[in-house]
Amino acid sequence: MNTLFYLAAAVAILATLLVITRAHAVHALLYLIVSLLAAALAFFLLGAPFAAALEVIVYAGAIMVLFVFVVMMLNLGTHSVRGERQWLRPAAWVGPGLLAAVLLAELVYVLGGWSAPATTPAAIGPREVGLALFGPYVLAVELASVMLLAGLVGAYHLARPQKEAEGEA
Amino acid sequence: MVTIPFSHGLLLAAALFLLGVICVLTRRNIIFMLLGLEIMLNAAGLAFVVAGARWGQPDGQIMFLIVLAMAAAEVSVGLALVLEWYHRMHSLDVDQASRLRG
Amino acid sequence: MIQLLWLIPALPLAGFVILALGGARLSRRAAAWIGVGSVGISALLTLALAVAFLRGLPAIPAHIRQVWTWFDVAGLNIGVSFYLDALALTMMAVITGVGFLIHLYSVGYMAHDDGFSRFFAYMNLFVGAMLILVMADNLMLLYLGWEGVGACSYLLIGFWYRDPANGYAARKAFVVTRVGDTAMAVALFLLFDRLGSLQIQELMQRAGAQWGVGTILPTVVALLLLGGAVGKSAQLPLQTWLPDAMAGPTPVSALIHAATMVTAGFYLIARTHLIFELSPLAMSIVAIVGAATLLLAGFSGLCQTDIKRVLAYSTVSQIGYMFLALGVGAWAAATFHFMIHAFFKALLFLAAGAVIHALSGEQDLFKMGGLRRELPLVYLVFLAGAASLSAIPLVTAGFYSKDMIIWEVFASNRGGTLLWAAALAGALLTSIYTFRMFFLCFEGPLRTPVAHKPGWNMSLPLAVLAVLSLVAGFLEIPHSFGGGVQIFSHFIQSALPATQLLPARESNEILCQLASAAAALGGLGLVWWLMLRSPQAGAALTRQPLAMKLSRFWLNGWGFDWLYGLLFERPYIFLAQINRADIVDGCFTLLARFGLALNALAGAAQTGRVRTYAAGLTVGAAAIIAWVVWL
Amino acid sequence: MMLIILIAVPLAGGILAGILGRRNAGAARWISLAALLLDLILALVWLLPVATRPLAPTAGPWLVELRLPWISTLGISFHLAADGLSVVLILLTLLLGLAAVACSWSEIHERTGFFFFNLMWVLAGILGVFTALDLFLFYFFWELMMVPMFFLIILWGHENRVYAAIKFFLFTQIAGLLMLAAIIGLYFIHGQISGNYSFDYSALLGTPLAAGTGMFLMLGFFAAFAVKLPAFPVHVWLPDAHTEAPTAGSVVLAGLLLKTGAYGLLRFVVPLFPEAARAFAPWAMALAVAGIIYGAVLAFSQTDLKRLVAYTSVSHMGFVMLAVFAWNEMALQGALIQIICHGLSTGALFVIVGMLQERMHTRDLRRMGGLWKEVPRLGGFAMFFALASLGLPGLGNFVGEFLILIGVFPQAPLLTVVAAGGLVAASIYSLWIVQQAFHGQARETWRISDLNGREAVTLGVLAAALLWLGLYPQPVIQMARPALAHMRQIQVPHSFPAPESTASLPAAPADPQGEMHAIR
Repeated sequence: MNTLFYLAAAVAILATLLVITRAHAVHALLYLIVSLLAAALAFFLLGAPFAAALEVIVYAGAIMVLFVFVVMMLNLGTHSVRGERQWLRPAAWVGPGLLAAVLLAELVYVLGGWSAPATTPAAIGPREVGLALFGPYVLAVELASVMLLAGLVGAYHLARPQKEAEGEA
Repeated sequence: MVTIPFSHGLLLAAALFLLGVICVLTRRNIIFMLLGLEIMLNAAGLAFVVAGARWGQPDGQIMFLIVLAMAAAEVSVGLALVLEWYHRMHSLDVDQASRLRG
Repeated sequence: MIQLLWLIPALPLAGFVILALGGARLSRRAAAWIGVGSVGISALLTLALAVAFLRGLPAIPAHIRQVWTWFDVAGLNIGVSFYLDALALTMMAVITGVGFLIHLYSVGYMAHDDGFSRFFAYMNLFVGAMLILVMADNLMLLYLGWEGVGACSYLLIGFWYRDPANGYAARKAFVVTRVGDTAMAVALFLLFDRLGSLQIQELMQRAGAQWGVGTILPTVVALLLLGGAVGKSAQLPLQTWLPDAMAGPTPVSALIHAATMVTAGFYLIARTHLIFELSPLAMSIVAIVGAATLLLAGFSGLCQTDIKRVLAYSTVSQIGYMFLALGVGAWAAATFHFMIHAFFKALLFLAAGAVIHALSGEQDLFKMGGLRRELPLVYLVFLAGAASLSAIPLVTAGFYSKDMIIWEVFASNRGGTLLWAAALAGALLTSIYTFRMFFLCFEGPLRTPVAHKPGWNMSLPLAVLAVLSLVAGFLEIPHSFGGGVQIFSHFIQSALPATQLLPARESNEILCQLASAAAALGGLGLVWWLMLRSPQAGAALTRQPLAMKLSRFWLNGWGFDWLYGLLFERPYIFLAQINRADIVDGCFTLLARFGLALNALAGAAQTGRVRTYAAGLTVGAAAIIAWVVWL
Repeated sequence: MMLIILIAVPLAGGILAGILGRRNAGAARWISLAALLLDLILALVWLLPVATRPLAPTAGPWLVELRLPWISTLGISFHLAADGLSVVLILLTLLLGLAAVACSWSEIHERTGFFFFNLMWVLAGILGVFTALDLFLFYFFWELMMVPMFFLIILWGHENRVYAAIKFFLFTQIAGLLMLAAIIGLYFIHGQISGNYSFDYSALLGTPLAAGTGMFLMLGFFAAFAVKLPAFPVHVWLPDAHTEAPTAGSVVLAGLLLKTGAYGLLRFVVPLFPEAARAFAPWAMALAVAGIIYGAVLAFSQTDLKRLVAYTSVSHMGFVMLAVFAWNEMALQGALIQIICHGLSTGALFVIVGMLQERMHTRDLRRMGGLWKEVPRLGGFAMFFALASLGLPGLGNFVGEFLILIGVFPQAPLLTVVAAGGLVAASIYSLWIVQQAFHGQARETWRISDLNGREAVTLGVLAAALLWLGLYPQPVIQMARPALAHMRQIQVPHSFPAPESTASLPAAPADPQGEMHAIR
């Protein structure tokens, strides 16, 4: 089982690496889905089946599809891929890479390095999550719903056709 | 059920998060920047789940749910903005959007 | 009668108000009636008052009448109240009497001027202010009159405002006298601080009681007061404004810059004579200032080409005599000379005005000449005035007053031979420049045609003043002339003390008189010889290089204008100009610039690129983690 | 109640003028004029009899007083009161307010209603400042008068108005915030010592303060008032604000706003911090004298007539500051007279500049000259006010300056002598105005009309007031005497304990007697 977790972790990291290096948006999206599925497996292994399910349904399902739609609507041709290649010169990776390395080193140091006592996490099913969600966290649910409503309204407002109000912004 | 050190889960989250950071910092295409953000959000959610598993409490998963909802809202608004912006600029280059330069 | 004291200054002031408010709506006739009439009634009132006052003498030497309380703050109670004694009465008589004659003369002189009613408004205001000055019971009210006459002098010098030179002369007069006035104001502060009053008689009493002779305080106060006096009376070192003040209309020069205002300095010192007597040093300085000024102005008078400037320098010089007399404690002689000087100097100015009027505004002596036959009346009265100014013995009033000063300078316990010699030299100079002017003006060929002859309203004042300049001297005839007549000094001694004479010198009076007579006649003879008898000798003298250099130097008033321009005027203007934009403002602007620079710096960080901001966030996160972990 | 109505009338008049002025500009003018006239009449009818009545020696300083609870939890009350000093200043405010309305009659064409709204609110704020006795309320009015003034400058000003308005706002606002900090500091210190947290003036009087603290708090107040006054190094906002403001704005600025600074020094700085003020006095007096000379020299060099007059304000108000820190009766009376007369004479000079600008569309002295021939009446008035400004005896300014100098002399003879030198400089710039504008040769041909009836009445009233104050200032002196005497007494009975023992003192302020007076 432990091997499975480390395997999933390796897949997730590898897929993510591929996501950030692709020039074609659709390729990147597909790798991201792989990465998310790996993460979902990790969730399951950590005793969070509900979260794993949501990861697959919402993240890999809904959100990524949204991305796909948008990429389709933008109708990015080969010229955008060529532009993408131009932007992705090796020099562009040096700075962010170094920065990330420094941060990673710090985090590793903070988290106490590689060797630490192993523990077995307790499994927490959908029932407990549901009870907590509509018990003490009901306010957070309300907040999330308001946020989603705002997202809905905002997305609608931004994306509606507005020929007449071209100069507004 | 696995038996691994708690920190390993968190290290995975950190690694994913930093890959997201690299994506945001490196890519000029706004779609890829959004993807980077998604990666980071997902990593944060992973960290919450790991922490929740460590203490055997549902709170971690609840925070993951909140992050999820936020990611959904963010993506919907963000992508709408991308569409609108692309209509105006005919480009996805985020560096062209620098009108706020001081 | 004494109750009506307040009416005397009030009438000319009322005249001013009517003329100022009426402005151009009044006809010339009405303006003239109001202007001349108000001063005339004042003069009549003064006459009546004099009779009443003389009747009260010697029992009541002074009257005080309060009109209202000006202000009353913290022990400083200043009333608008008037003080009448022999000194004030003499001044009032001269101001209203001579003032009335000059007003009358002005009706003719200014007849064709645009600003006719404005002229009379200013003149009336001046007479009112001058009366307040001499009648003031306290130094505060005196100061009001003092500055008031200064303002009128400013307004009238600049009366013909379209010429910027006139404006400059007017401002110069005001500012230079203001320097003196400020010294006087400081004297007032000091007096009130130490003696707790500004009421003149009270001050004199307290000063005598509290301050010892020769201590520092009375000297300081006296010198500050002297500062005011030299400003107003155009004495050294503030004499520079008076010759320029001749830019005003000639009646103004006669009234303000000869007869009345410029003698305010003399009046101030006479009024506060007790303080001066407490300080022998200040007295000596007054005498020295007077002697120096009379010589300096005498030399300058020798070289002037403008008839009014000759008279201006002679005024400065004659007031120098008054100061000299004050400095040696010859109070009565100074007052007497003030009165006689007012007569003959007003006469000379008015006669000069008649000449200028006749020649359509020509003031250059070298363009005059031969007017004896053209303007016989003016010739006669000018001769009377010139004789009186030169102190031609026995027949002129000027002789009696000036001789009194010269003698008392010699004989007073504060006087001295050196001062006496200066006075005598001054008499010689006076005679020379006076008759030089007279001969240039009236003898020789006619150089400019005569355009106007003076009318009755100009001739009458001339005649009256000419008579006064000749006969007024008989009020005071020296002892040596068979006992003499001392009407004036007896009268004035109710207000001012008698001169302290050294007994050892009293026997020399007749010799001294012979000397001054010789100086006057010698000067006349010298001029007559150089100009009329053998003009070649005169011309040869003026062609000497040294003479030409000196003449240019004296023409410009010994270079005082140049010096003050260098020391005060130009540095002030320079400082003001260089700082026009306000250096302090610059400092604050610098502060603002600094803020802007910071803004630019911070603004440079705002690249507008999302990725840069994200990088910033990341670096910040790394830094914060590092800080938390390792520090 | 009277005081509230006095403040409310211009507020209401301003609102009414603002509303009706949108339709009809004339209505706004007439309403403003009527409101101010009404206010003036009310003030004369209500306040003057009270102020001229002889006071019983045991009575407190306040002739009229009103105290309503406002925010009681913080110790803030709506406390208005007037003593003789306030009454004089209220009358001055209303008189100059009328002059300001009269001189903007034909000058303002745009947004007339809003203009008069702002003008009236500035005046109301000033009235409030002169009567507020609660420090919080005082600060409220202090800000109330500033914001409309800002609008007056920025909306109806001349060429460089935005710069000037922002400069004005920055200077006064920063200084005002320093004062607010000092007010709050005083509030807490007083509250800690006495247990009674209150913003009330009479309660705060006599708060024992350690020397250093007192100095800091005093400087906070001093900063606000010195900027408003304006004192020497912080005067720089004034020339710009004056130059750019519309005529009415300049009149109100010079005539009234600056006076609030002087009033603040009189009412707050010295009474609240007697020890600190005494320690600071030599510096303040030196600054004052520097301002007198500096302002006068700079005035002479200006070519913009309005700027010139603005710098004369710096010079004249230096005298007031000199007097306040001398703090004896003579100097204070002089300061009051100077405050009034400077308001009248400088206000009138600004009105004259405004009239010239309205006719000639320039304020440049280099383009004027020889105007006397065209506008003799205006020239006559200009001459009159220039002479007043240089301190000619017989006009009010002289009385003020003379009393100040004679009062200051015993305390600082040398400074007095230097300040007296300012009189010479004053004569230089004043006569320069007349020479450059009205005398001399005309540099350009101007065809302009002389004063009309409204303008002549405006200037005539101001001139008459100056003449009256110059010849018979006694009523004003009489009216202010008890007020000044009370203010001067405030500091006398306090002998401050040594700083180290202050902390252990029990609550009571040092003078229960004075306290009782103040509250009644």
